[in-house]
Amino acid sequence: MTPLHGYLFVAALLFAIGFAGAVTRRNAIVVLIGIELMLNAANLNFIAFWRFGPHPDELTGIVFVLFSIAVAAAEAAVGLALIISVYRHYKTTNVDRIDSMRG
Amino acid sequence: MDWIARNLWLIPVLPLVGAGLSAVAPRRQRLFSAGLAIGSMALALVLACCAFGSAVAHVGTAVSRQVINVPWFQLGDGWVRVGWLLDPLTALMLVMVCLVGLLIFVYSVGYMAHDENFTRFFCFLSLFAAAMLGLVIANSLLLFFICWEIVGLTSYLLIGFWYHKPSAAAAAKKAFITTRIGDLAFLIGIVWLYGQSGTLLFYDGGEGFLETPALSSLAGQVSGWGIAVPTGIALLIFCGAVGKSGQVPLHVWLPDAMEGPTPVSALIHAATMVAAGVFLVARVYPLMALAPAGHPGTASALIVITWVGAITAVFAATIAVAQTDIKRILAYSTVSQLGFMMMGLGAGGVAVGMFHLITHAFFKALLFMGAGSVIHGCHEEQDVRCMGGLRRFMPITFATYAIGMMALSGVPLFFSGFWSKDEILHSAREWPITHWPFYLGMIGALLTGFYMTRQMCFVFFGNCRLSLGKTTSSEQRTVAHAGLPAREHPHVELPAEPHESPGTMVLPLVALAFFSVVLGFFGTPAWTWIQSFLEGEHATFNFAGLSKPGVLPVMLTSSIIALAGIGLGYWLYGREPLDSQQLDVLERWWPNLFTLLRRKYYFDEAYEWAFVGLNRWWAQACDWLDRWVWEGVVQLVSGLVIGISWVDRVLDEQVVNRAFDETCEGISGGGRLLSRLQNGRVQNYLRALGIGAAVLALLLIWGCRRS
Amino acid sequence: MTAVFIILSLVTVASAIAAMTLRNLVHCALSLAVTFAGLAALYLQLNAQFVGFAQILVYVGAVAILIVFAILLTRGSEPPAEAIFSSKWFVGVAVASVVFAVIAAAVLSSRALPSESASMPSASVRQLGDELMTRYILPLEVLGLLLTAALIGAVILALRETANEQSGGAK
Amino acid sequence: MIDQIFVELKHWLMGLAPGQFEPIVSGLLSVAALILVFASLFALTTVLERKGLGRIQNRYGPNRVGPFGLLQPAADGLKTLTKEDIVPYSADGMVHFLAPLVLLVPAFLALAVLPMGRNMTMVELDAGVLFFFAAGAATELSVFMAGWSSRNKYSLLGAMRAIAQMISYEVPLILAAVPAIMTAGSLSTDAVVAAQAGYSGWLPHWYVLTPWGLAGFGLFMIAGAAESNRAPFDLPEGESEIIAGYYTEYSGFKFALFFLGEYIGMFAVSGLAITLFLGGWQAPVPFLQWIPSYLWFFAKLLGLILVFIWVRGTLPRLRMDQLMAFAWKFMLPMALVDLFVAGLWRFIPGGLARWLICLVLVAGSYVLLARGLASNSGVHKRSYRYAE
Repeated sequence: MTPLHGYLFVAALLFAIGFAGAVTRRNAIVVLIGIELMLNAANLNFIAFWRFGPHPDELTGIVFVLFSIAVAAAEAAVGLALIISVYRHYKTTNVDRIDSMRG
Repeated sequence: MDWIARNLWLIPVLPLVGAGLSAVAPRRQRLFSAGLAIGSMALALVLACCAFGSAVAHVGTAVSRQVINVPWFQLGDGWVRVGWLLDPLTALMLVMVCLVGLLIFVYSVGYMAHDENFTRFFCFLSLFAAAMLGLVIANSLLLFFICWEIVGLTSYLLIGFWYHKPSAAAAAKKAFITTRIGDLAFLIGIVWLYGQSGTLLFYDGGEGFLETPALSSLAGQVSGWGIAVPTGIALLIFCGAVGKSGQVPLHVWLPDAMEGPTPVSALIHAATMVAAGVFLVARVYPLMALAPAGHPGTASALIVITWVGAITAVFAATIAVAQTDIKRILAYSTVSQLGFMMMGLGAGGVAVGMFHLITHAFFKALLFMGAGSVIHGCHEEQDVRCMGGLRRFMPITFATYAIGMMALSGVPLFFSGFWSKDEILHSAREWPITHWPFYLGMIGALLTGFYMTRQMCFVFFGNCRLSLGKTTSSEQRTVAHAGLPAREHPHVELPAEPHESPGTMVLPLVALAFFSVVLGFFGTPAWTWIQSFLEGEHATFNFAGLSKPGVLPVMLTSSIIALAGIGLGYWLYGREPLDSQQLDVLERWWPNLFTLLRRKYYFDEAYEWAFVGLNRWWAQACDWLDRWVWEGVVQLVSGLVIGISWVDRVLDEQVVNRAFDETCEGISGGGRLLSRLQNGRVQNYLRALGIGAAVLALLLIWGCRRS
Repeated sequence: MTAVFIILSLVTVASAIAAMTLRNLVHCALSLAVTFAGLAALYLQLNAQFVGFAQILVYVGAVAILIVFAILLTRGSEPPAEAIFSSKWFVGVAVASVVFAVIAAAVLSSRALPSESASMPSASVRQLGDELMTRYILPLEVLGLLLTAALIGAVILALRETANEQSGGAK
Repeated sequence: MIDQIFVELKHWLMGLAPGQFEPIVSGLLSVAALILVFASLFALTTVLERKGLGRIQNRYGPNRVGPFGLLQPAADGLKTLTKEDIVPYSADGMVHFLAPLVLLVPAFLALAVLPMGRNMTMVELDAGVLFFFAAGAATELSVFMAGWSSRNKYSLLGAMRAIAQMISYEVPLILAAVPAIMTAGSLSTDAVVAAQAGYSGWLPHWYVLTPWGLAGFGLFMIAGAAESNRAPFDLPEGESEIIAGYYTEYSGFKFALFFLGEYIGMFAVSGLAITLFLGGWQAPVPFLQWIPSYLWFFAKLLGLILVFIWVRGTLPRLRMDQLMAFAWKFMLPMALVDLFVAGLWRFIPGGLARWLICLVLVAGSYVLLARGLASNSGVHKRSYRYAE
């Protein structure tokens, strides 16, 4: 098992944890936290591949992660604003109860 | 080519920038707005003087006409090009427009001082000046037309400046629509011209349509209706001039346009915009004067122009005799003088008409501004019957007004109007076709002297009838404007005495009076400087010009006629003090004729009867047709449709609907089944997403293994 | 596979698990901050200095604070009385496990992965700046636009209902 | 020789250790020195501040313990160590315990990248300035932890105020640093100091001596004061309103740690300001270069600390809305203008014209922004609305 495998393994673990949390937790904020974790796991993959990949002089991995961090920040801001406005409307952040879009 | 010719576009752009800036200025920035307008106009005047100097310097040389054209946009295969040109005609008009405009701007500062929409006023004025200057320098009929329309728009905006007055709003609409009739013909003319010659540039190094090759090719063409093409185009373009310059029969809007503020009347409806029609004819004069091939002699377009001008000159003068509104008298006088100009253009050529245009611009602006000063001093009184004796209260206004009046009436030797009108009469006398325009012009000149004297007597002489008139008029005003916001000047108290106007209003008057006198000496038969300048020759000082055949007799006759008109007017109105209650002298003598004149030959009523009546008749005819013919057809069709639809319904309900219902129920049942999946819980979706991703990844891995 | 890596990844994964399972939301957020910090340390381990510091600056300094604010604004700082996991939590966990298993299998079984690279690549800030300003200039600008849009969007989202409530309250 | 005495000492000590432990020994030595120096500087500053404030307020300040009261910090330290550590009953124990640590550790970490003398940068990082700001970002979290875990309304309010203030002022802080970084062309603190080396006549090439540098320095110091919750930006701990803000519920040694953390934060910000704008450890005039570089650094640091104390003793505390308006309506646009001017400076050829243009731009925008701020939040009569 090379270091790259280790990093990929950790990333997969983080991704799975984030996914499990996003799928099982009731609170919308924790769901968002889970999604952030998944994003970060992907970022870790990018960095790891950049570091151990065949073309480390190309900074694609790093630049991608930088952009991803910025996009994630925007996503977090908008997501949390959404949660707050949903909370104002429904007086709850429980995603099980916010289901007025059901068919 | 001089730098000024290359940068001639700056002249209209300066006021345009001023207009744009004051459009965004807040309402309270009065000083900024006025300063901007006057400053930009002054700069434009400086540039115009440079242009004038350049034009003077080039007189008689090969490059007397400096043209710059730039491509504007692509149309079909070619480029539509626009541009500007600098020739004596342009230079003269530029200086005139800038100078008069600047003086009127200064005058407006005083006149509009109390108006709350001061900045808007100056914005419109600047825009007008920009469009007018653009029109003057335009070297393309298209650009000319664009500026022409902007000028019309600003005229509309400024006539309706006090739009809360219903009469002003109506006058603005009337002006706009009436001139549009002429402009439509103008536009058709432009399109026809473009179709025939393929260019709208005036001069383009031999390619423009006013230059010999294009003209000679135009001259040979005859349209389908037997009219020579150049004549047709010229007449259509002339229609535009008729509308803009208030010639019969489209003159009705100009007197009504006096609803606008007086500076507007002076600038737009006396000095510049209405002269644009005359300028248009002067500009395309080679086209107007183009005789169809095979028929040498005077072009038929010019004959029409001369006749229209002559008729307008007399016609408007007769109406002016019977008017009582100080500005309306001047408005009809303007129409009459424009007729003179047209007559001069038709009979004598560019120089004759333009000379009168320039002199008229100065003294008519002077008269209007004097009238504005009178109105201002008399606290918004406009009825001449209610004025009187103002000579004592407003000495400067009186003096300058008298100069303007004498210039307009053609008092001999020392006033510019005499020389320019004399020139026109002389050329009418020389006209080979007929002498009728000359006689009409003589009558017009007589009437001019008469009605101006009448107005002077009413306004400045006699005893002051203002107090009497004021009570009635202020009562009328309170009735008429009850509930409306304060209009021109929010004067609450009415000072007892008329007063002289402030310096910003008096100074332009003096300046204009000066020009009204001096300009005449540039165009005497002895020293035909302006005429020579326009024709691109050097003028020489030569007293022999006076003794040319026909010059002195005409001068003598016109002097006698003018003095006779003035004398007649004084004899009728000036001998004894007038009373605002008593009937007009003429009315006592010929009541019917006087009423006819006072009602402007019932022109408005005739239009009302003719066009509105026609419209009504047409509407009634349509209504009858609709009621009795189409109604039956419609009934028949609808019965048929009802029958068919009954059959259809039976078919529909029994056959189609049942099948459709079955299908729908099936579909909606399926949908209901599927919507169970859509239970609104985001985590379910996420779960499904996860399963899907996992399955896809598995498939991928499996696929990789196999390959 | 150094000791540092093992420690860091253990801390990261443990705090991630804590962030997903703790009852008190503020504790979740704080654990998340630890996870972010651990990830930043992993980036530093991978020689990606700039990204590591940016990760701390953005995630620990901004996103974590943002989440904390959201928790306080939605009254989430008190642990809820009801269950924190949804009723079908086992399904979720099962799906997550399947996902993890698939990814792990893919990682472990892949032969295409390069082994330890001999060179120690480094991304100096200057290199990174050059890349961002030349090759990636367009994405950078687009990102600026996106951030502006997100800023405005977030403000509007959070504002709108308040205005309504206030107007409702005034009646 | 005397300039490098500490560097050589460290190398000598490292040489004593076995080869494979060298990095660890080096780190330990540096950390020990850092903690020692800055902790004693903290002690010195407390007594300086108390005496200085005393002088400003026309009283003596500490003067009982030791000569001139110089041993006062030692007495205070003893007192805090021996005091009972009180944790509120309903507090979140773990978070309550961790908060001061989370505050202190990043504050010390931030000091690591400051060049305190020639060759005396503890950690030479390619992205040193970024590291500094990243470390500073962690303080906000610790403030929240302290405020939230105390289960006290005053603490929570203080924490929220502090976080809002820190987030608001972090933006101008970083933006004010960017011009210097941009001009030096590097995020490394050493490179920034090196870029300010050299003299024109007697004038050093410090960034503070350019129009944009002066403005940037001012902005940076103001934002730094707000970042470290110093007066006049000490709303989060305004005693008259919310007792002691987020550390109301701390006592004893934890309280001392908070205190220490705040001061270390102040030293760190001042140190970065020195590095970015005041030429780091460089001497201000060429003929004083014989004085060791670290002495220059600490002299400048002491000078800035005195400025902080002076400002604290002089200016009244801001209101919350004034604080926010100042950050967003003045600091941020001013920092952006400064950034622009620095870019302009780079592209205009040198000379008096460049100076004048940049000065006019900076001063003009300063005047305009200040007037806008003054017209918006002018001091006027306030009408109080009572509960309806």
